[in-house]
Amino acid sequence: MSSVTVAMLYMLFALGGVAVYLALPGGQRSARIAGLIFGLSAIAGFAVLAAGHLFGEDVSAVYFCILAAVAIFGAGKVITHPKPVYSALYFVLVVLAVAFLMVMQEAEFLGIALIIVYAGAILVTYVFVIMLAQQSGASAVDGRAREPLLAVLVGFVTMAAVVSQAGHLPGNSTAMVDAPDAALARLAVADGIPAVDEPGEADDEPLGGSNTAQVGFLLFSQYVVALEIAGLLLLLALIGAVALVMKRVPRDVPVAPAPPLGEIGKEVPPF
Amino acid sequence: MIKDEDIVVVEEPQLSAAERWYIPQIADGMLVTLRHLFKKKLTVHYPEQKRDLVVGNYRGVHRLNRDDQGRVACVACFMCATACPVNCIHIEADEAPWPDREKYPAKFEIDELRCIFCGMCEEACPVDAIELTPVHDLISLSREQMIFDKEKLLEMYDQTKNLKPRKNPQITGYPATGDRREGKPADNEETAA
Amino acid sequence: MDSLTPYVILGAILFALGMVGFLSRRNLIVMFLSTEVMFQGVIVNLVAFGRFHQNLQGQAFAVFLLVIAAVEAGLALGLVVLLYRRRNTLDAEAWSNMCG
Amino acid sequence: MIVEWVQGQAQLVFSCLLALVVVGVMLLGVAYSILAERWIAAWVQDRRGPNRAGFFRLFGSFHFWGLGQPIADGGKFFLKEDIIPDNVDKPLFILGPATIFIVALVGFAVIPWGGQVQIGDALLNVQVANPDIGLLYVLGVGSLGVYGVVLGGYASNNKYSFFGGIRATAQMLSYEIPMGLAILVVVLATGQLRLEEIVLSQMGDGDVWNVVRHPLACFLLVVTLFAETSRTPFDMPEAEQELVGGFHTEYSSMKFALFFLAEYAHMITGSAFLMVLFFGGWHIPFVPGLQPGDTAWWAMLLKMLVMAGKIALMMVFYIWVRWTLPRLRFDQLMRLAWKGLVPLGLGLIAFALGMLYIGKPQAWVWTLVGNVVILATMLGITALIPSRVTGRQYDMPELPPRTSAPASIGGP
Repeated sequence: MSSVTVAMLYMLFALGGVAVYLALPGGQRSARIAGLIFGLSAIAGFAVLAAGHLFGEDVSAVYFCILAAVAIFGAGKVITHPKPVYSALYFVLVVLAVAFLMVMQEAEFLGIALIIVYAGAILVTYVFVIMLAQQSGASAVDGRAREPLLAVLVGFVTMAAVVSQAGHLPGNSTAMVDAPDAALARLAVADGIPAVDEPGEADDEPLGGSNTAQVGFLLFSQYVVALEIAGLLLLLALIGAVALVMKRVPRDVPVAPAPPLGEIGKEVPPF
Repeated sequence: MIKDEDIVVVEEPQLSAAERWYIPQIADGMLVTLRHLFKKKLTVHYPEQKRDLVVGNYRGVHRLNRDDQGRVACVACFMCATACPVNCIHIEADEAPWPDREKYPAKFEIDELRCIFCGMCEEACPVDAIELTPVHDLISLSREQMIFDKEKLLEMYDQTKNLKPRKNPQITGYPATGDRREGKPADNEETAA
Repeated sequence: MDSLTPYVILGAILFALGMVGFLSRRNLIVMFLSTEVMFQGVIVNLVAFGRFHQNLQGQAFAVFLLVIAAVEAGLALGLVVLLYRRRNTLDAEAWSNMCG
Repeated sequence: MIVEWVQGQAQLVFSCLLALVVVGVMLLGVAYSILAERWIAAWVQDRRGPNRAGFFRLFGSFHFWGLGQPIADGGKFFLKEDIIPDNVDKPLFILGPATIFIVALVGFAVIPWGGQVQIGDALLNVQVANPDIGLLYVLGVGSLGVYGVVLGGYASNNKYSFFGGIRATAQMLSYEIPMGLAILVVVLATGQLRLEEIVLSQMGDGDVWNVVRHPLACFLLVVTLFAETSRTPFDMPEAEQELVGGFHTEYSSMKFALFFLAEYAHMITGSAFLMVLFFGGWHIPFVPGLQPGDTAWWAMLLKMLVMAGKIALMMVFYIWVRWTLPRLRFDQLMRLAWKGLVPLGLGLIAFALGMLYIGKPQAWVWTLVGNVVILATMLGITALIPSRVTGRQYDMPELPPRTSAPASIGGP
């Protein structure tokens, strides 16, 4: 990356930071609208930069720009929307965008797994809990952010710090630019894993050479212990979740008594 | 006070393993519905195909009977309008053009939407001129069409006289009593109201 | 598309946005949602690295990440339900008091 | 130049055409399955059902047995007033029906309709898309289906709708697990994720349909499909007697129609999926024209017809079950899923893995024997556990000990 690009990226981050700060719940309506506009322009700037960087490679660059923009927009909405249900739904948007990015990178299995696990199970559970715990739309909890300025500072400085190192990635070293294929082949051999283009020994692969088969082969050959541990972890989490929630917990705070008949429909204080 | 020995402890039936998977019940139910799927249907294709009316004295749409000379049998006595609990009968009487009775209905209207088909008019009629027919498909496109006038009621008689013959055909006229000239229209209206 | 940089930047942005959300929101559920956004950033990076190296280890790691995310969601939501039952609120600041 | 490009992209063009045809036919199929539902409902109840609506008066008083009914219904739905209540969450209220309908439609992209067809020199797949992950795609799309119901229920700002949404979430999450297990059994047996390959694996020499190999898995999939489409006996989310209409209580006009049509679209997708996995898709044994080698255009049409016929049969089964079985209570529903179907699915998976380990995943005689053994084991285990059918025992106080034989049932 040229230094100009990096500088522009930092400027976009600053703009994005201001946007998130303005859009976090608690501010005026006008501030939130300004935050939305700033955020959209920052995303557009990022998309344009990425498009410029990737220009001429192939058509998937366009998809990348669109999907990345959607993912970032969704993530911004997740953290700034005052209603938790909308947060969860925007997160579904993020998951879908990321899943399509996976499919674009020939990781079809992971893309679909993301959709099934995240969008199909985890997020539904989130929505379920939100609906259980918070039936009446936005509450006072979501109306105000906690230390928004510091949070935004920390977050975006982290982002900038990570990105400042992106310039040193091997993908941008001259060796890679000069002979990408050779370098990639060297890396692949060093990893000791059959590359995507050359599937391993045919007799070991009952499922053919699809991405799913290869990931499965890798998981069940090299990472089989880790996989078992992951399964055990899931089981433990299942038991733990059941054990946590099954207990009858005494309430610290008494539930608000039912209002007298005349006051039904008026606002009831939380406790 | 319920005594202990009166308490009947009903044990819940223990289900077998198959029954707890709902399998025999489901199979039974599916067979029942399958049998009904091919059974003869109880309903009929209604407007083309009509069921015989089981109830002979069904109280449907009204009709105004004709006497043996084809005249309207009503003598405009207002008994039916008086008896009507919902005031759906509107009669305007006039001097009868025929010698055997004093009055006849110049106008005879029944609001069939208002009518509750109680049959009181039929009970009240001294000459059995108004009767309820077994006709039950009372339909129209507007409220106005549901106000049956004399012609329509007579037409109902023509349509249904074979279905349900007139109860007492021998009563055809109303015996003239006293001075035929004394009845004033104002009185009639009062009675009708 | 072999260039890694855009993916790394996208991952960083998602991660940082999730972090901002985790730090600044007060609703427990939204805080956990923010951690899931951070997971997304990491997954994007892992898959991009794997693709860059022409192997599948990135994807295998991402599968494990999915497992962790599922575990986290299950336990975290269980905890949220528990905490909500106790205090009748989802506010994280209701628990900032350490007196027990 | 365009012509050459089109020739180069024959599969793409064919897929687009097929997608158009399939979506059109499916929308028509949805409309007519509603008519079929009403007919069968009527016949089961000894009535005649809708038999009036014909096509204008072109043919005198001939009624076409009521075949014009769906068109009339559709017109009615379009013309009704579309009410959005004041207190609803408006964006989500609109998003709900849109989501559920889109999800129901896109699942169709990977269903194989008729093997391959020879057009010119090109050998084309009669399938809109044939990705590596066809099966996973169907699962993924299916798992998104719950959002429509949940959003509709949440956005309506109505207690009953809300309960419907909550129930739908719990139900669909629970039944996705046995569904995944049942599908996994097929994947283990055939070693394929491409739906077309799964169909082909059921028709070689000595091969049989998967339903013969794995009848229990088929049963599991059928049951879970009923639950996923929330059809009776699993129509908890919309239970009329308890929840008015559940998640669609507040909906009217086209939005309600979308919910209504999406239910049938889901059913059609699910039926197609079941047919592909367990009933050989477009294949019927020993019938010429329906074998994988037949690639003439008429064979394609015949295969599509067979597939449609199988789907129609499954739809009739759906409807037949609906008008037979009463609704389960919610705790029974959950218990059936977690204590009945999930262990059954796990047993089937273990068995299929064992068959894979000894290298005979396709030996249908042995899989059949194994299925019988598993069924017997499940029934045996069930028989050992004391029956708690009604759930009433949980909160009952101790009954007084019976002192003497009851005098009479009626009492004084």
